[in-house]
Amino acid sequence: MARKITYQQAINEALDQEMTRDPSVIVMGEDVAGGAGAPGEEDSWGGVLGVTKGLFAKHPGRVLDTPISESGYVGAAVGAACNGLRPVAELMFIDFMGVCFDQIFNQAAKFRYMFGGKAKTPVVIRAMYGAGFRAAAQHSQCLYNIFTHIPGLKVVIPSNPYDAKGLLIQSIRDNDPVIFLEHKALYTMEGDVPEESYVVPFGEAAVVHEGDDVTIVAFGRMVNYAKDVAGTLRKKGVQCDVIDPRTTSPMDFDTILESVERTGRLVVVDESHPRCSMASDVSGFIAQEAFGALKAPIQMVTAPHSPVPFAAVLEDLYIPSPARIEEAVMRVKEYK
Amino acid sequence: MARKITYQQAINEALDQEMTRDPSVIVMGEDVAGGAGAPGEEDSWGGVLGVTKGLFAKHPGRVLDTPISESGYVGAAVGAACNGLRPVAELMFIDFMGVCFDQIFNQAAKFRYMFGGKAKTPVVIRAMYGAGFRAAAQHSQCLYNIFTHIPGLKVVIPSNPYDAKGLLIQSIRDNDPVIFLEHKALYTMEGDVPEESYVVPFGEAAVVHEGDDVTIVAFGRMVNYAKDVAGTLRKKGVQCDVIDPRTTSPMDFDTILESVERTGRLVVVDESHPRCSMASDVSGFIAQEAFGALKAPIQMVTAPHSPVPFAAVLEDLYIPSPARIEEAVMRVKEYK
Amino acid sequence: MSSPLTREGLLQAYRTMRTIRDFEERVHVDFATGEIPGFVHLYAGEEASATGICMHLNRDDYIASTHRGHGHCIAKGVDPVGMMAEIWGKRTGTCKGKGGSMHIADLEVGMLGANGIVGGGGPLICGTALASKIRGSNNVGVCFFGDGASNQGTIFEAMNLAAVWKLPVLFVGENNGYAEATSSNFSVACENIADRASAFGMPGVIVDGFDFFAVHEAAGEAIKRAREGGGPTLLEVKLSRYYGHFEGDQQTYRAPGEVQHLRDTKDCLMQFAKRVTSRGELTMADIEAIDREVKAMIDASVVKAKADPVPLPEDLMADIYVSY
Amino acid sequence: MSSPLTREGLLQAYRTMRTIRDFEERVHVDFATGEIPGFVHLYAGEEASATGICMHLNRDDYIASTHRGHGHCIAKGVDPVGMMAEIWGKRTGTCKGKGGSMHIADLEVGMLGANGIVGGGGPLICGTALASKIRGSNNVGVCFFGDGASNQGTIFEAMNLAAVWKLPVLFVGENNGYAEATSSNFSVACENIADRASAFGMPGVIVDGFDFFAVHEAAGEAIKRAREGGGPTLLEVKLSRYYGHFEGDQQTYRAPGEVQHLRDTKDCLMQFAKRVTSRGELTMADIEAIDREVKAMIDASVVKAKADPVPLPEDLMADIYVSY
Ligand SMILES: Cc1ncc(C[n+]2csc(CCOP(=O)(O)OP(=O)(O)O)c2C)c(N)n1
Ligand SMILES: Cc1ncc(C[n+]2csc(CCOP(=O)(O)OP(=O)(O)O)c2C)c(N)n1
Ligand SMILES: [Mg+2]
Ligand SMILES: [Mg+2]
Repeated sequence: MARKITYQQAINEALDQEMTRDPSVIVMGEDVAGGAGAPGEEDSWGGVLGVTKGLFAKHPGRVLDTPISESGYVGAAVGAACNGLRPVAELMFIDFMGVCFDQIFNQAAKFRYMFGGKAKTPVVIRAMYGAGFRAAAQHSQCLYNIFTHIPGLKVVIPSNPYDAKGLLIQSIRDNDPVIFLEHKALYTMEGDVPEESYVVPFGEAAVVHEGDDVTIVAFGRMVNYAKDVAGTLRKKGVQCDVIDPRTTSPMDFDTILESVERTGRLVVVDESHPRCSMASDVSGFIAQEAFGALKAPIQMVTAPHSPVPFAAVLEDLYIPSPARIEEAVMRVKEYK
Repeated sequence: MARKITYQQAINEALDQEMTRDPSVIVMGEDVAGGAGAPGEEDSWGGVLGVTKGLFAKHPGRVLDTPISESGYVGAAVGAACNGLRPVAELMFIDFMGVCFDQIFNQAAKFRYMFGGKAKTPVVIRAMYGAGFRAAAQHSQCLYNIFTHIPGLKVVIPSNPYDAKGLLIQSIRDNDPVIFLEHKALYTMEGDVPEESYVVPFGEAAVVHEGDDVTIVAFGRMVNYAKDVAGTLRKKGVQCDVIDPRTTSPMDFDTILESVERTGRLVVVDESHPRCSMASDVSGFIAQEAFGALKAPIQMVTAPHSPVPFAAVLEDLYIPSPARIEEAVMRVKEYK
Repeated sequence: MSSPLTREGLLQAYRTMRTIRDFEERVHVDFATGEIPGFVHLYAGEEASATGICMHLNRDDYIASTHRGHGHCIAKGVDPVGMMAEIWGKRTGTCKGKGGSMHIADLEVGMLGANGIVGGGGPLICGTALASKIRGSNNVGVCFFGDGASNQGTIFEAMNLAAVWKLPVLFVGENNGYAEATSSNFSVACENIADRASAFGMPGVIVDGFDFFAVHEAAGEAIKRAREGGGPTLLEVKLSRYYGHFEGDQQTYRAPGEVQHLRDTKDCLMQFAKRVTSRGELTMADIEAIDREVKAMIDASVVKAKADPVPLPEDLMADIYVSY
Repeated sequence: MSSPLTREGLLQAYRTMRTIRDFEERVHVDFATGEIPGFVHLYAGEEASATGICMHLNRDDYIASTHRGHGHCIAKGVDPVGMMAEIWGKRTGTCKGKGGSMHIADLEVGMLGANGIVGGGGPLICGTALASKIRGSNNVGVCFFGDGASNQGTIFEAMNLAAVWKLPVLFVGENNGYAEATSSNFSVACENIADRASAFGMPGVIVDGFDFFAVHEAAGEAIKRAREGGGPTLLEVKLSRYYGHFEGDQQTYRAPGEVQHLRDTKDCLMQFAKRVTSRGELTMADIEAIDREVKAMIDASVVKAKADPVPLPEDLMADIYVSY
């Protein structure tokens, strides 16, 4: 367990190991095979940020470049899943869901139900999400709340390399459609990742920091911010549980409930816009299910109700900061 | 004010009056002009349920049939709005947003911000939503929470004919992109509607029933259910505020806050699936902003986390019922 | 033109077309009484298309269908008795009453679903065909879509993708002249849907959809080519629907007498019967036997559907996920 | 072939192409130092396309652009000084620093935006053209898109819609051979993008994108036809980008020497200068004067962009809505 690799390498390794283990796993997307038909080097790109690099040569015929036709190839992945494959389709940036959402939410997500339980649609849709790259309004969104809303989908948001590998392997083996979201700012994050194959089960939150004063629930990249804040606050005498749900659908509400029943204080940290977000989802749930335990108002720390701005100074204001998380924790801690 | 017309007629009248008043208003969508190129009667259809019927003859050249290309014509409406028109595009069923969402959430919604305040995009996208027609999983969804999440969009959900007319006129005159959602089960609802033109402003909730015991916030068709329940409960000695936000973006949180501060008890009724819904949005907000006033757990009454089933017996179970609303109100009322 | 069909094949073709016709006529009648819920789009008049094409398919070949899917289902081998129960919203239905007319699917016989989303099937069928190709089988996929759907981005993308990946797919543009009330003369910017094939480097073929034999032959060639690795084809079938867009449609957008004229002069069942009897390939007795048999089966399916149980409350939350 | 351009026109054409080139070369240099944030896609090499086309447009004509939008912006009249500030993320930028390279827009000069979504501009331009048509003006809309984008459903739908509505639109498929690392030989299932025109009942024209005069002439005809009510045209411009897909791209997918060869033999600025000087239409002195002038302007734009203020905190929540 001593080997350190990056989040990006962990994802590549998960794909590689599953493709090796199971010939029904295929990978498709724009440039994931490195750029089909081009005259230069083979496997030149490996997806836009190189995440799939090397798979093309190792798994001939099973890593497929596509035209820029997201409805076409995401839908093809869904259809292939109905016919015995386990496709992993890469939708580069989750922001592009708007050109192919139908194939995800009306087709893949609903087949099993509409067809009376007779369909099985084991498709994984991988995409980057999140702000911090100065990539502006159309390449920086979270949008996981939208997928979480849709019955029939599962939604996975790993916050570190270990989870990225284990959750991706689980996603591929899972028999339901999975939206697998990778925070672009985490690709270079290093962490301990076993070389062998393993799964992280869905619907099991990780408690990444423990304490009895305040519960912090955070998602994706925000888990790391929350953990840092909890570390700082520990020194100041404030003890936080930091819960990383890891999957938002299914969602491990039990772990959150158990923690809030102990702490009575909740902060939810979500990089999304605030309205109908995961922040409101968790807050609403707790306000219904753990009201008796609550000793302070729930605090939601989110991005604002604005598109993601381009300029660095604005984007840095946009993203929930450790300072804002700390402030929210102190606010609920000190509430009488 | 004595004239009674239906919700459907109110919408038609709003379109007609605005088209008469302002030549820059146009209407486009599938069959909204009655079926272009067909050999039979002109203006045969007026949209799939006849809502736009009659506009074609009254406003020559400004009611346009389209091919089945939702990205194409919804995007065209957005582009036309940037070039001086006020288009009203009909997206038949909101369930079809999956084939054209990009033009709505990445284009229309973000232009003004991305372009540094230099764009104005006065486009209205009308669509039917909601369950109850035995129309099954792909023609019965709500999805308004998805649009509410997106900064740059406004979202309107009229619950009665009066609001339908006034809110649609406001939507057309509004200078931002508006998603205008019509519950298909309300089209035949009758109500008092003034003949003259008027607007219902955005971001102003209507309190449709008053009482100091419990606050009920409901959306769209559910407002009518909640009002009925409040009427029944009044006779049983339980007094409810019933709040119809009318627009979910902007959202009149102040009226809800004021009410909950008085009642201390909140039920939110939302026909959507539960996760990241309007129900959780309102609940989360109140758990943050009115914690001190709350005397009971918030109760969310929603549809389940399942696609909309076809069979009548299942669909009737799926839709939040007056009985479930009443039960929730009694639960928070009796909470000690 | 000589028919490559055996007597068995001819009987099967007629039986399938007759089953579709009677199924649809019966749904039409029962819908009018208010007993059938939801949106129902009938395939009557278009039987030769689904039948002529699906006769070339095996169980492991897939089709993707449309909102007007009953005919495709029956031609691909979905049990009409289960379909009738589904349309009536019964627990014994093909989809346990949870899908309804617009979502009948039976993956066991390679029927990937009617579809409530116009154009939804194009991408999906590329996927089943891709799976067949990767597995090295010679199975094919057939995507049915309408003239209206031919303007949907998903259909264009699917045609390009199928060509780029050289997938064994047959795209079948069923041009019945209307998308709801809108004419295909208006909505399709080129003369024929088949003209679009060249935009995707594939053959485009036009065929008379009232003529079973013409459809059967053209589809046979294209499907053979697909099975042999020759890639996709776009087949435009010109035909007509006999009923409204959906049940309840008054059809005032159509020319007076338009449908009656087609029924009288071009009906696919009539033409088929005339041809096979005049050539002595089948007898009137053969035809009438099938007519009787099918009628009895459809009648029985309705009796059963009416009597069948509705779904149970626990079905509401069943089969959303394989596991959750 | 005689040029219909006046001396003023030729000077303007060269100045525009030179401005685009220098702008892009300078962004390339400054990006490498790490000072420019975000994703930047350069148009260098493709200048003749934007320039030859936009010279036919007025302020009230619209263009819709792509992620590779700087050239289209400059050719349509967006101020390069504001653009440079935008790319540097400054408050003085065309979009107040909130859009960046992928979202530069200036509706006042008919520039409807670069676009971070491939194919996003197709539907939009149908809308501006529809508005022009409904108002009874003779303004047109031009949609630029790449070979990769030509496979996107939105572009197909837009072409059909423009044809069905007979809109004054020019679709410009800038085929530079690659979509990111993927070759257009792979992704476009037919031979040429222009071959797709017939699927939408419109003329399709192919033109050499290194030759300003060829582009100018072909675009002129199509735009004239559009203004006169003749409907849309699809113009394919064959060209090449000199830099990577975005800045940072190592371009190992390209053939060695591919770009250098094009720069040496086909460069649009070089060809233009050679032609106009050899014909005596302009002198080398004219050319050099423009080169100096443009260089000074671009240098100054960078000096200014560096010195300009960044956005203020209150800008974060400004201009989301007109009113809320
Ligand atoms: C994406 C989408 N847009 C619109 C509709 C509504 N709709 C259902 S069927 C139909 C017409 C389809 O016409 P066509 O493709 O010609 O098939 P036909 O009904 O003639 O068989 C329309 C517009 C839909 N279901 N899905
Ligand atoms: C909908 C969508 N899909 C994918 C991308 C990622 N992407 C950005 S540019 C590009 C390639 C575009 O190629 P082409 O249209 O040929 O334009 P070029 O870059 O060659 O100018 C891709 C795939 C995107 N921005 N939007
Ligand atoms: Mg049709
Ligand atoms: Mg290109």
